[in-house]
Amino acid sequence: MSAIQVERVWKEYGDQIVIEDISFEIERRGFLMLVGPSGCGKTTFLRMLLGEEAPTRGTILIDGKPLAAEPDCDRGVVFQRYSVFPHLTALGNVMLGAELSQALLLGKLFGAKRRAVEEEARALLDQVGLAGAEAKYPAAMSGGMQQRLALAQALMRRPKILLLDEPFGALDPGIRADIQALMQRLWNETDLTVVMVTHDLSEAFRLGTRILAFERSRNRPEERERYGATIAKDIAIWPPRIAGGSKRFNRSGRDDPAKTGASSGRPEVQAS
Amino acid sequence: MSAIQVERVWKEYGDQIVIEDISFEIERRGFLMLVGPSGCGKTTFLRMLLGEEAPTRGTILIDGKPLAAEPDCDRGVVFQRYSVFPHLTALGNVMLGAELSQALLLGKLFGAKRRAVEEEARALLDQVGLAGAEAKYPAAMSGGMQQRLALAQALMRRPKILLLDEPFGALDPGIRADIQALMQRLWNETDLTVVMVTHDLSEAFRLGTRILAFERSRNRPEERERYGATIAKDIAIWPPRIAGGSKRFNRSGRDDPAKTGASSGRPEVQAS
Amino acid sequence: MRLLNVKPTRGQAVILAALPFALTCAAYLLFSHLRLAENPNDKLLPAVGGMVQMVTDLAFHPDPRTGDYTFWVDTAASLQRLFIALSISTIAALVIGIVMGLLPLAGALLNPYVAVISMAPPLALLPILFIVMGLGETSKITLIVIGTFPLLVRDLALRVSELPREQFLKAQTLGASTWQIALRVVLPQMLPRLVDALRLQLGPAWLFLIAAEAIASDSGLGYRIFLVRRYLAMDIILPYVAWITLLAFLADAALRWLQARAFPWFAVARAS
Amino acid sequence: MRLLNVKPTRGQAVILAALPFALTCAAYLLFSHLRLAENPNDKLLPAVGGMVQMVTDLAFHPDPRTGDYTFWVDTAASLQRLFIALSISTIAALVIGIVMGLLPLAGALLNPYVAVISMAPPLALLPILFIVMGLGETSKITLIVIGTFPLLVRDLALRVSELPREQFLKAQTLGASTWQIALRVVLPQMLPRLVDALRLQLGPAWLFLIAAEAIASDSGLGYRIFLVRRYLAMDIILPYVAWITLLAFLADAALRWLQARAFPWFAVARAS
Amino acid sequence: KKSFKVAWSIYVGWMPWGYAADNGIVKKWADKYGISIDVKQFNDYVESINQYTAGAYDSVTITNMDALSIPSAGGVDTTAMIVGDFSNGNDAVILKDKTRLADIKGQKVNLVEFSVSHYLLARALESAGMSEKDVKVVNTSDSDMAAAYKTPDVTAVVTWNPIVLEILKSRDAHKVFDSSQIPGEIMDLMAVNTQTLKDNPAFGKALVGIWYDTLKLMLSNTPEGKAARESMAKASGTDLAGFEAQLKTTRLFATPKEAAAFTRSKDIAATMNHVREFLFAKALLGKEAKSADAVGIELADKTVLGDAKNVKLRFDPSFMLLAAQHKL
Ligand SMILES: Nc1ncnc2c1ncn2[C@@H]1O[C@H](COP(=O)(O)OP(=O)(O)OP(=O)(O)O)[C@@H](O)[C@H]1O
Ligand SMILES: Nc1ncnc2c1ncn2[C@@H]1O[C@H](COP(=O)(O)OP(=O)(O)OP(=O)(O)O)[C@@H](O)[C@H]1O
Ligand SMILES: [Mg+2]
Ligand SMILES: [Mg+2]
Repeated sequence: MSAIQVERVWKEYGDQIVIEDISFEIERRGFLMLVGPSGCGKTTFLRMLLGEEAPTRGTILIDGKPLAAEPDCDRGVVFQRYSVFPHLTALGNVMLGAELSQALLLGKLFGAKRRAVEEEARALLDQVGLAGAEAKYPAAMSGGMQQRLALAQALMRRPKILLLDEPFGALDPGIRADIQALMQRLWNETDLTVVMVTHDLSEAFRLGTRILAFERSRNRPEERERYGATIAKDIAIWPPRIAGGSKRFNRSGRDDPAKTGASSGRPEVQAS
Repeated sequence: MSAIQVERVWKEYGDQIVIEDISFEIERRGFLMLVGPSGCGKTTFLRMLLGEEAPTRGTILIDGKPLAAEPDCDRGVVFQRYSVFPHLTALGNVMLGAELSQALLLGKLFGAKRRAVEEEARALLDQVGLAGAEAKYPAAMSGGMQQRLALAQALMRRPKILLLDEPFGALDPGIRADIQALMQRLWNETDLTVVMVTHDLSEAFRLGTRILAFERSRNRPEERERYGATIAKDIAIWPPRIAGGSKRFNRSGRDDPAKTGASSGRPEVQAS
Repeated sequence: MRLLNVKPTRGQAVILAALPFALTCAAYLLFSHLRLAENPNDKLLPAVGGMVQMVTDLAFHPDPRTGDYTFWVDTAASLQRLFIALSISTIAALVIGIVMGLLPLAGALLNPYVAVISMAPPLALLPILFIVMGLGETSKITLIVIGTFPLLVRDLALRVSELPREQFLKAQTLGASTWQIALRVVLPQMLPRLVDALRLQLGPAWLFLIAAEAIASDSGLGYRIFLVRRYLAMDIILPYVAWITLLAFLADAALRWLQARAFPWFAVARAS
Repeated sequence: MRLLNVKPTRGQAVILAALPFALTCAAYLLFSHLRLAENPNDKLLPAVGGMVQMVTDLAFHPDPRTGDYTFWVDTAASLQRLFIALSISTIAALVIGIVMGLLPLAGALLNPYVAVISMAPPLALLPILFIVMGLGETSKITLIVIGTFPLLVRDLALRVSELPREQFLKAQTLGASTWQIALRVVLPQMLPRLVDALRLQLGPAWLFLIAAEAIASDSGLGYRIFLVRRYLAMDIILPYVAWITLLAFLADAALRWLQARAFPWFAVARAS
Repeated sequence: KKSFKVAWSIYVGWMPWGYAADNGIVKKWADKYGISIDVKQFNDYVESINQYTAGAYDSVTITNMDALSIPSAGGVDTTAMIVGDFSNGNDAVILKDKTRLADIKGQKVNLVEFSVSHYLLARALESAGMSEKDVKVVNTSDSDMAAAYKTPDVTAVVTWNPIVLEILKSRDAHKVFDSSQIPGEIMDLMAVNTQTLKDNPAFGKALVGIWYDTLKLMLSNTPEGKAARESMAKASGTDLAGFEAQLKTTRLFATPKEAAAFTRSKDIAATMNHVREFLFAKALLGKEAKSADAVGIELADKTVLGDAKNVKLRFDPSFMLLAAQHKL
């Protein structure tokens, strides 16, 4: 069964049609790249997948079930900016997901429970190359470190689907390459279906299993409002890239006897 | 004679030595790229060239004369951000330099003088690919457009030296390539010596005539304060790149009979 | 659905917005009715009819003794004082704030003094004020100026110093003198911020106006309120308070409108 | 050198800062001397010796009637009122502001009402307040609360709605409920902003305190000033005004210190 | 009803109330009648009257004129139970650099509008054959009157003590008219809500008891008396000398007998007639008032001035008489 099925989805804001009759499916553990010119509705589409916006017409199914009407912990997300909480340290940011699920009233854990979660979060920070930066606040981190942190934070809740809106768009090229490698490794090692918006075609080809290009078929000013974006190209990467080619990623490291090996494949991290 | 001579320059902030005994010369119409790790003093060095900061020891000569103690219109500058004035339209931003030099009291021109300056500014905006955006405020422009505008604004005063501090660091790769091409063309067509700081080595090799790499020779924490950055590498690009290989650029277009040809070499501009 | 995702429709929003106003009115009517049932001459919560009657009398029937339309004479007197005082303090704050923010020498001279002075309670200084200024309009206007000026000037000096340093450097590379920078770079960017600061000071300005009019006056909204307080004429006080509230609200809305209208670039520049 | 590039040294800055204070003192001494030379009984600008004597009496000699140290009793009474009132209005503003800013329904219900209410002049409402609340501490505290709460709550609601939407979405993908978002995402980010808002309201709070104490009280700094005002006892009024200024200044400094201390992440997050 | 609230404001003729509250005299009398009395000090006289009028207090210190124009005109039936004193020079018209009342013509006069100062001015002008049209009245807060006088553009003020004494310290200040020229017309009362008094005569008795106990102590030539006066001086923000200077211009009725006799004198009718005419002319007797008769005033002999169906102010010497007869 497909992880995500999009069936004849339209999105309109008032009179303006942004997305026009889009249908496609994403298989489980796929890595879908959305590309297209600025303003064509990529972010809008991602927001529908997130549950922040509802389609005007059409349906979106996740694992065969209709999408929840609001964001939940099935779908993780990383934006270009503002994806981490400035008032929490790196460790606090990563722990937050677990704390919220285990402490319904206060959203904060204490004692043994907290220590368990903290250990898990430290391991995850280590996986994304942020070992040593646990006590830093996001404002004291470079853009690349913040995005690594955002990924770790999102993965803590073990989402089935990860939505990324130009997550590396604001990073310098060198740092960008590193974090792309990290992203690919995380996708390989976890049970994730990824949908990622990007402006950078080379990034799309480097990471994706499939590339969808959105485009407005008619783009004259007087038509712009009346016609939305459709899928202009649908490219499957060849040779097919398959997730989990390398060893499965295990976050807590507790039930994996070979845990020291798990992080050995980690590329050198450059904290900028 | 060299355009810029740097002689045994040191810069200290209190106890911290940032730049340690740097000497080199830049020939006229050179395109010097400064690279080096974050925090090694590239911006500090550029600020000394600008006249914002004075060296603690050593001298900097411009065309053989000591550098003025504060910024002036001999040296233009473009920063990564905040290089244009948000309260002026694109046209207003470009005209500003001329208005300031011609109207000492009000800094604003009226009537015929204004029309002459406006014409010049429009031509310059056209050269940097901003024709049509004259009435836009910077906030309504993309990052790439803002940096084009900043270049045009700086060139309006015909500086001898142009200082650039990671001017394209915040731009998307596609847009970056376009504006790099623009920069190269402007350097070819005007009588400019350029000093540019960048994080991006490929950019350095693509544009520069020479690359200086700053580095702290000793970088252990306890030494960091006591030793500043020196020149670790000094690479001349091979084969030598020479400015003005293509036709000379003429801003006002008034004293150049072949003015229509001047802009034909302009690459396609993508307004993001 | 999470409560924070529940958005009222347009119609619901209108109803919700009206609700607290309606409740306030209903509460007034109820308590007024109860008190009047007990003592028909009760002055504390007069019947609405009585208040309307009173306001009509004051607004549309000339005072038999002076021939003035009391309500409008009061309004005009108060608004005039407010307008003159706020004009003086805004203009003074603009000039001095720019000087303090732009020139390090002026900042060093005045910043600490203004910081201390702005903490002094103006009401307690009234006796001295009277003796220096006399009891006429001057002292009322001076009280408002003293009450609003220090905060305005502090705010503006802070805003000037928050302008990116890059702008001053850029202006200098365009050949600008200090005076030209103040005039063409700082002043136009301060005007919309001044509107913000002024909006914040409207409340205090009304307060000082009322306080000054309460002490010595022969017309004005504050004068009337304090005069009739002598015989607990709530049928005048309450409509006057409502009228002051309305005027303050309108002044605030007018300033917002002016800001959006006169400084189209500001809304976007501020948001980013 | 341009005036805006001239920076005072550390020592010069201290001298410059002291200058206006010294001038103020000198002016006082001069005018006081002139007036006293003309009329040794003049009360308006008493000699410094007299004021010191008076304050020493009030502060260090118990009042024969009550055995209290008037100066300290007044200070304690005023500070206590201020503290209780500001605690109430801050806590209430925090809770209601977060609810208004976070829940669209609450915002629709309360935003317009608070916007109008915050424009009402609290001083004009004093008579009603005293009648409803009685004349004890309650009414004085209520006046301060009424005077500061609407602006605090508006400010906070605005700040909550200025938080990037991304944060709320991210929190939801981490499984947070509305309550958890309020508690773990919004509240901690509002606390440092609350300090800013509170600092702005300190001035008005003092004003309302003095006004309330002037009407019905038997101790407090404002009470004393109004009591002796009938006798034009400037030898008490002036030291009291100076003391209030100092207290207000210290309170402001303490809040800034608290903010920097308790919310280390905020300074950087705010700057960016 | 067992607990009662009394509002008093800072004024020379009312300072005993504060002293009585601080020194257990109030408690002594309240305990005697098994009630509790809360005596509350106001800095702002008008506020104390407003509180009383709105029903928050059972009793208030007030002048005869304000009693008629504020609570009575506001429908609150009020009884003047203690006539404590009348102003005998405490209120004055002061001119700067001029020495005759007639010089006031054409000047701006700073005073608290609609207060007894305003009334005094009206009476002064009347005595000199002028009317309010001959001057221009500028409302000025009493607490700032002393400072206002120091400013050049203020040339005429009408005010009361201690401000009068303060202003007269200036060499250019001349008192051209004062309340001693209209003796007995500005009375300082302790007024009680008539209904409350009727239902709780014990409250009235306690108040009278407190008042004359305190007066006796304060006016005695003993060290205790001096200490009491010193304490009152301090509470009103001045020293003993200043306070005694104010007492000099206050005709304090030391005994209940004197006070009751004054209350029952025929002069009261004439005074109240002046007062109500003045208030009516200023439209202070209520919007609906068609004449000065609108609000009825019951005098000590039960005769009624004005509308007998709308009696809202009563002069009642009965409690003072009880005290005089030692029947408390
Ligand atoms: N809440 C909204 N209300 C009205 N119009 C909207 C809204 N959100 C988006 N739009 C419009 O929808 C269109 C698509 O916007 P969207 O942000 O999805 O584009 P995008 O493809 O993500 O562009 P970019 O590459 O610049 O991020 C734009 O024209 C935008 O103006
Ligand atoms: N005004 C200043 N006062 C004190 N120290 C300063 C000042 N300006 C810069 N420095 C210090 O000088 C060093 C060099 O800073 P600079 O900004 O020049 O580095 P950079 O090479 O431009 O780094 P980046 O690549 O991050 O822009 C840093 O350690 C910085 O802390
Ligand atoms: Mg987008
Ligand atoms: Mg730098």
